[in-house]
Amino acid sequence: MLLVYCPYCEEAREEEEFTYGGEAHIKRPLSPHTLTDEEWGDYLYFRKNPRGLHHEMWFHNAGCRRYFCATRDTVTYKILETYKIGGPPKSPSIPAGADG
Amino acid sequence: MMVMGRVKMCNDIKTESPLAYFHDTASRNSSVSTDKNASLGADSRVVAREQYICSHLNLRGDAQDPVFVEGISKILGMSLPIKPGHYHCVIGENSLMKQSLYWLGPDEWLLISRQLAEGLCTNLRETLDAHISITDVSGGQTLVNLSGDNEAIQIVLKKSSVYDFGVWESASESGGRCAQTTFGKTSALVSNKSNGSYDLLVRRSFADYFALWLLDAGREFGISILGPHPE
Amino acid sequence: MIPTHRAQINRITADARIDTSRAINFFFNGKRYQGYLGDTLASALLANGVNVVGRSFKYSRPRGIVSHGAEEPNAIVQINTGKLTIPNLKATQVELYEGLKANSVNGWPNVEFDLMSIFGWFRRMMPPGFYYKTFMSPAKFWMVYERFIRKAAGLGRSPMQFDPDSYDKLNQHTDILVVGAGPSGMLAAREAARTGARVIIVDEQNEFGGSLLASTQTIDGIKASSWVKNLMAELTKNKNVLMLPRSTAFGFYDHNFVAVIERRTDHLGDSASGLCRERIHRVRAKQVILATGALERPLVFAHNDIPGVMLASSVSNYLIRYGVAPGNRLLLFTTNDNAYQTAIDWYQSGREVVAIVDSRRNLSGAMYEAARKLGIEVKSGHAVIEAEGGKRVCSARVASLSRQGNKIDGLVEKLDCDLIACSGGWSPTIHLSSHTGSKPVWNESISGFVSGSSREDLLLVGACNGEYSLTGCLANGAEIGCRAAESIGYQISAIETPRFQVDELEELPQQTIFLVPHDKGISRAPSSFVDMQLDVTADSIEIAVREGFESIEHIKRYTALGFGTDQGKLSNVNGIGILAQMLGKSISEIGTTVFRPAYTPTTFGAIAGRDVGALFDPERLTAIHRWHEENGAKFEDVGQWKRPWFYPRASESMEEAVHRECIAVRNGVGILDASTLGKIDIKGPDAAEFLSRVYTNSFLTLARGKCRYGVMLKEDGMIFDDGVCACLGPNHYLMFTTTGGAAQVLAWLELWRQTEWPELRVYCTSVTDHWGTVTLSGPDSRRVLEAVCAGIDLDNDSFPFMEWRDAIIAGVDARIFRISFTGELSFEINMPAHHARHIWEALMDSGEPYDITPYGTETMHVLRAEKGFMIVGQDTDGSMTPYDMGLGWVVNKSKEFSFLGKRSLDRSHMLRKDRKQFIGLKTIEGSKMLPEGGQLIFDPEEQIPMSMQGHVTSSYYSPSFGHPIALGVIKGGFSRMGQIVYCPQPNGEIISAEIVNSVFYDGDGARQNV
Amino acid sequence: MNYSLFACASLLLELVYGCTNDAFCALTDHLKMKRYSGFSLLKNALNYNENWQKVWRSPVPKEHYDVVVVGGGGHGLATAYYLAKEHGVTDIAVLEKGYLGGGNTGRNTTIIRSNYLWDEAAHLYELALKLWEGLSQDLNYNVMFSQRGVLNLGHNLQDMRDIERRVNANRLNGIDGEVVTPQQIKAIAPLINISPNCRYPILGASWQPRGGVARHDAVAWGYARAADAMGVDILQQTEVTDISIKNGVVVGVETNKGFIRAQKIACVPAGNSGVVAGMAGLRLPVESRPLQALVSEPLKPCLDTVVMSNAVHGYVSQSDKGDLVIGAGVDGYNGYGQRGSFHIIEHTLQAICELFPAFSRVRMNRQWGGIVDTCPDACPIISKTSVEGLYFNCGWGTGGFKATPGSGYVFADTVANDRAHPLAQPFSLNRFSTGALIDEHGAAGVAH
Repeated sequence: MLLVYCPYCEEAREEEEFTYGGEAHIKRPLSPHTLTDEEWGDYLYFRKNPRGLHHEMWFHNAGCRRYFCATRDTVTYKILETYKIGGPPKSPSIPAGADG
Repeated sequence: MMVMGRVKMCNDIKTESPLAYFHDTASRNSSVSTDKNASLGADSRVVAREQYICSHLNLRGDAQDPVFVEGISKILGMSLPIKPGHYHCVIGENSLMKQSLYWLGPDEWLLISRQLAEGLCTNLRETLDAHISITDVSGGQTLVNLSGDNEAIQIVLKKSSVYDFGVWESASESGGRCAQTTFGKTSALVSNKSNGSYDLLVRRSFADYFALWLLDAGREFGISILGPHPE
Repeated sequence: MIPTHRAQINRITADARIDTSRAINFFFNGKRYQGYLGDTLASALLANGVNVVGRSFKYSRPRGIVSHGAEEPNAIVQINTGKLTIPNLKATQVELYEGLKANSVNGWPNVEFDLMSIFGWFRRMMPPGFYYKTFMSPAKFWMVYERFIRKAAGLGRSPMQFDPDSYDKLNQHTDILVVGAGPSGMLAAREAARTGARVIIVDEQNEFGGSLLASTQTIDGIKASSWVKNLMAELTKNKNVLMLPRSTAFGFYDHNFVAVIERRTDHLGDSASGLCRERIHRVRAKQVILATGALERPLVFAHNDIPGVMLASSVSNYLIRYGVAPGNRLLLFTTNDNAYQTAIDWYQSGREVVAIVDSRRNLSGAMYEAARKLGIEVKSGHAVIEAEGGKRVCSARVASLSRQGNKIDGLVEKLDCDLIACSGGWSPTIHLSSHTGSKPVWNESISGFVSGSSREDLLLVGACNGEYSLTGCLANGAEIGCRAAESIGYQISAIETPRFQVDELEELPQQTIFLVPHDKGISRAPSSFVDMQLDVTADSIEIAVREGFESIEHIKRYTALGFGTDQGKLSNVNGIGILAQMLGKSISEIGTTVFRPAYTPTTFGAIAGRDVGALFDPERLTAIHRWHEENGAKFEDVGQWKRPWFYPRASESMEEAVHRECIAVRNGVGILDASTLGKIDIKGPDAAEFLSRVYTNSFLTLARGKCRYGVMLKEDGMIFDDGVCACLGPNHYLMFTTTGGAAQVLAWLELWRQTEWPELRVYCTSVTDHWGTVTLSGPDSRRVLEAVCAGIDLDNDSFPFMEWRDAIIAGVDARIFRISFTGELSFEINMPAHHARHIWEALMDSGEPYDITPYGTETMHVLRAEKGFMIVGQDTDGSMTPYDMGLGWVVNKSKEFSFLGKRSLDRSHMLRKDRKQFIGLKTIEGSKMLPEGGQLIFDPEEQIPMSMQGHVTSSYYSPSFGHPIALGVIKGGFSRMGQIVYCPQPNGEIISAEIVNSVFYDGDGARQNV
Repeated sequence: MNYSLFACASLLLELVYGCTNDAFCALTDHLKMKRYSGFSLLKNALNYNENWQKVWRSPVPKEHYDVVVVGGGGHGLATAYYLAKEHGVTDIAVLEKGYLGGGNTGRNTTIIRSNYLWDEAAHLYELALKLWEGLSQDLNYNVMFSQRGVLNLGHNLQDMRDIERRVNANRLNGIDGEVVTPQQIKAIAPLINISPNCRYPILGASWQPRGGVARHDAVAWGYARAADAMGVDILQQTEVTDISIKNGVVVGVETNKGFIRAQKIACVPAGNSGVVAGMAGLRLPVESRPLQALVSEPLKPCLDTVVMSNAVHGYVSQSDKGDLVIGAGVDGYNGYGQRGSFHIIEHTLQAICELFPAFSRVRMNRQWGGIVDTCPDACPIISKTSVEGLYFNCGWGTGGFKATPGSGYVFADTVANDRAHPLAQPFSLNRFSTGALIDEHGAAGVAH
């Protein structure tokens, strides 16, 4: 039962107000047609799914209706930080060059 | 003339508030205390009253853009609440001047006003030369004021919403706190008022569910759900 | 009138916490008894000398009350009858009320005389896991065996009727939650609240005080119970404190979320109507203080399950708290000093203490001396190795024990007694901290598991932290209360931490004994019960080990140890200890099983809360709903919406009504409430670019006043939603979505707008609820509209198909779209929803001369099927591309930006010729109707498994044609026009149909274009 | 009533049918273990149960195995068993980081059915169901497969279309099933509420009589015992920490007990598949999610079938012990914590109280969570990989338990022959680039 700090509402809110938005910092390829089927499939379906720190998106569905990012430990479920879209996380293991 | 939330206006144009159907149904079912004349005495520790149909405008714009921020305050005579979870309001000299402006998101606000939506929209659109969006959503939502015994109200809110209203400072004449959060299995914009009551804003299609929920949550306090006050 | 069965023979009128002036009548197994206000069912039964309260699960052995709380394994009862019945309550937790009816859950014909107990003789044929080893032959006979086995299963009976009670929930937010209102919990709460912190303190019992309720001690010179009263008064006065008795914290979830259940009416009996029965407090706390105390550990010896063997602390509890002496001649069997108090309490109540049997040698110390001073015999270095008796203990076999406590090294003597109180030490109640994933750690010095570190913000205090002295608990409670408040930012005053004067004797170290030896060895001795509820014996653990099960999880699962409704509160540690002993390992090496919520069983209805019945899920209603109801509509659930399905007149069947409605639209005029369609207002300089990225077709060229049909794909290329989008003005669009897709589409648009393309200047706002939508459809629709519409010309030249206009309808500002889902001349009218019924009624009035006919979703579906229009989710299933659906014309691949899903359309599987494609189907035998969901094959002679080629997605009787039509998808369908497919039916019949174009009606679209 | 009665009954029946060792040993010839039967119980009872054999050995790991199976859950143990039984490969180690069956095998709601929509999935699950039907005898271990039938309820018109479509497809695939009316549902499960006035009334259901439930732990133990008897080394508390690969070929696995060389490595690590794949430098299209379940206190029999509802999100059966076994939905977020959020449990019990209002006063005894590895199309991956000698069987999501024998069977075949078993072909990894996904969300849904 997570308590999530919404960086837009600037408050910790209950999990029921949010929906999970999947892995963060996945950049949509700029020229999809230059990609092989494998590369495109990788973008579509393959996720890091780490056991540990995970950068992920959350949508404040019942609140400000904003997407934002969280760095969460997938084992302890502790949320180290949440940050606005476009902002880089403070915590480690960000993909190089990712900007949201 | 007001008929249980359904207002007959000039030209015989029927206007129905989102809770009109609920009031209609309830008035046929005497077990539910919703009549506005029902005693608000010992039995009703909480009263929910739907507000008169107002103009509801959804405003979008860039809070960093002075054209937008200053433009809004000039036109509306009140400043844009930039701080998350706050609303501003003006009482005005007459009821037509009464309006409130709620923070909904970092680029989104809700204006509730007694002025006609159309005029307001045009005025805002024409005055603000910026990337903004002003959308009339008056038909899609309704405001319900929850008043009465504070302890009872707090319990009704705790039953209904996961939000912690206990951390709010009291509201003043010029504004207070607001939060969009869950309400039963739907959502609501909840705000506190200077008289200790709370305003709940719900979507039209969920209004009946909302009323049923409220009735159930407030049953132990003998809740009354009333139609709009004729002004 | 049933006579009161027995007097309260075991009631002593000491200074107990019961109200002897208020007698309460109750029934147990059909017999009438009397107890007092303040009694639990268990204390009242003991007062009345009821020995056997149940029969064991596996061997049908008679069982009595062992404990006085949540840990009780034996006294499981069914309360009430009929729709108010509650299965599986523990008698130790049931408060007595007038007229209470309780029954044992096992035993036939009754618990006193259970015929089934003769099968207990065969217990050796039922070692752990015996069912895995048999019932396998003859093959296929398991179902027969199982039928009998199931008959033996279960404890109580499920209610068979609707639950008349209601339940609710409160979302509580607090600074500090204190679980347990014993001495340390109450002090922690007081100290925390003094700092100004918000505090909630909960306790599962009916009154606060915990162990002090059964204590003869004094604190600061006043009686423990008075001390509790004073503290209660102080807490009650503090507005920051919420006190919840009869409230169990049953689960500790992530981020300091604790679920608490408050029992509000059960103790009131029938007089309780009006209140909700139970209430769940969903508590989010910044700090949680666990002051949950400790549970006494029983000793495992032969026939330790005979009624009359009880926990020492429970004997004291019944004596002091309830004024009940559950026997006459007490034998105390202990491994520690603490339990001596029970013998002293018993002695002081004036009953006989046969002896104290203490496993330890060379006794000394204050407790020992105190007992000796009273003249109580203490047999040091001895153990009760076997209890004797049938339905009640009559004697104990006592023998001298080796120093380690694992062997008998002397003669066995027999001591007559009718009550054996035993104590093997204490186990801290760390269940809640364990819920957070914290691994319990074995603490040798207290011989119990304590909580390991937890990722949650929680503090343990008092006995659940291994602090057993009252002085220590009080000091600990006060200190932790302050510390908790300080940790979340409250200032603690400089006042020195309180000190307490307690009359308490020092205790010496205990001995740890998990399994008391017997002169015969485990496998041949009478059974020693570890888990009484599930009849797990010490020898069954030995057998499991012999068979190679060594992990404690395996032992638990193989023997069922700890799987009962008590969750092994009394048995887990002994089981672990016995396993360690058998494997020659340390307790730490064995570890524990994981405790799971619920700490004690929790009512389904309470967890469900208020979201049942009418409130199970919101019913979304349109602004015209009332009219539909008044006019007899039947409704269909579409997502959360209630949509009019059809409007039967008088005695019409559904078929007749739909037929009439269809004909009316085709030949005259019909009216549909389409308000449920999703509507999204899209505005901004980049709105057209944004739309072109999310739709398959381009919107850059759409001029003001015009509408365009669009299809939206997920990134995998599959159809996600469709609808019309209109250009309202410069940089301003209105998007229609399907009824079911509205919320997802908006979230989808926001996802891309906010996360991937923040540079696009565009805003999306839901206006679904703002606009009511009424569709007029049919050749007469223009005439109907004309009568009430002002401001615009409605003729086809001024207002052609796929355009929209502002207009005034019946005096109300509205927007009219010329779009059609029926294929007929149609006007889709949007108006602010508070005027929707006004306009609907105005149109009904102006349509009267044309016999305007309201139609529902069924008719809409028939008419659109005649036109070959797909419905997303019915004709598509998440595996269909726009090409598969014959919508290639909506896909603009030359757009500069690679729209969402475009790349996926080029993957190899998408290019296959044998993809399923959307086609029409016409049955060969004209009147035959294909069933929706029917599978289609090419070769009706084929053996099963058949090669399925596709299936029927939509099928209707078409009133326009006078025969059924169907839509479906079929492999390579576009190139199979005219071919015959077969649809085999469950009854063996095979319906054959011809593959035809999906558009049956008005192929060139002339009728909608007039 | 009481268990002893049935021990005796069993003994009698086995006597009557003459089902002694001789009669059935043909079935278990390949197993060099002492057979279990009513007689064995009697014989051991007379010896105070002092002579029971170990169910499996606790061997010292060898330096090398032909096949190392990573993951000692039901699927991994079944893979080892069928490798030995069907392919004669017995030089196998099954590595389990905790204890056998300690993952999802022991945490699920034990529902077994094969009424999947798409041919590919239906054939695979039907193979599994056929194997279930003879599994107790095959393993000489009673897995208590109880074919009490499975109802999948429909609550709206589209549900019913989907049910018709699925049942028709099942029928033509040779899988039993029919569409039943609310009245028929009521006859099968009398406590169910078929009132048309519910928020989402029950309009009908699919009914698969051959479906049912089994005893989850017994599956792991039965496979382990039988595999062990054929020489498979079962290594518990042995955690794989790395996979060693040289020139694109597997070399072996690093474990907390030392390095173990292997010709082939067959990975069946369920919720941890992403982590194990990472050791081989592979990525998988799986996400690990918490999946929760709960049981009530034991009740006298009141529900003799399995009831599932995707639309109101809940499913329930009653175990032989009397517990109502209830499954919840998958939590919204990724997680390896074997626990989920409370509101999921609340929602599930709302659904159960809607379907069975009488259960409202029944109490939840225990709730827990597992970690399921979910694929985008709710179908598993049974595949060779780009690394020679490395195979993956994962992504079962919520559907793993029921597939156990089938999964082990086709995966063993795939590993033994180094090519996909025909039934495994559609479940290869390359479907995520070709787009040939098998979208079973409808049949898998939240339901298991």
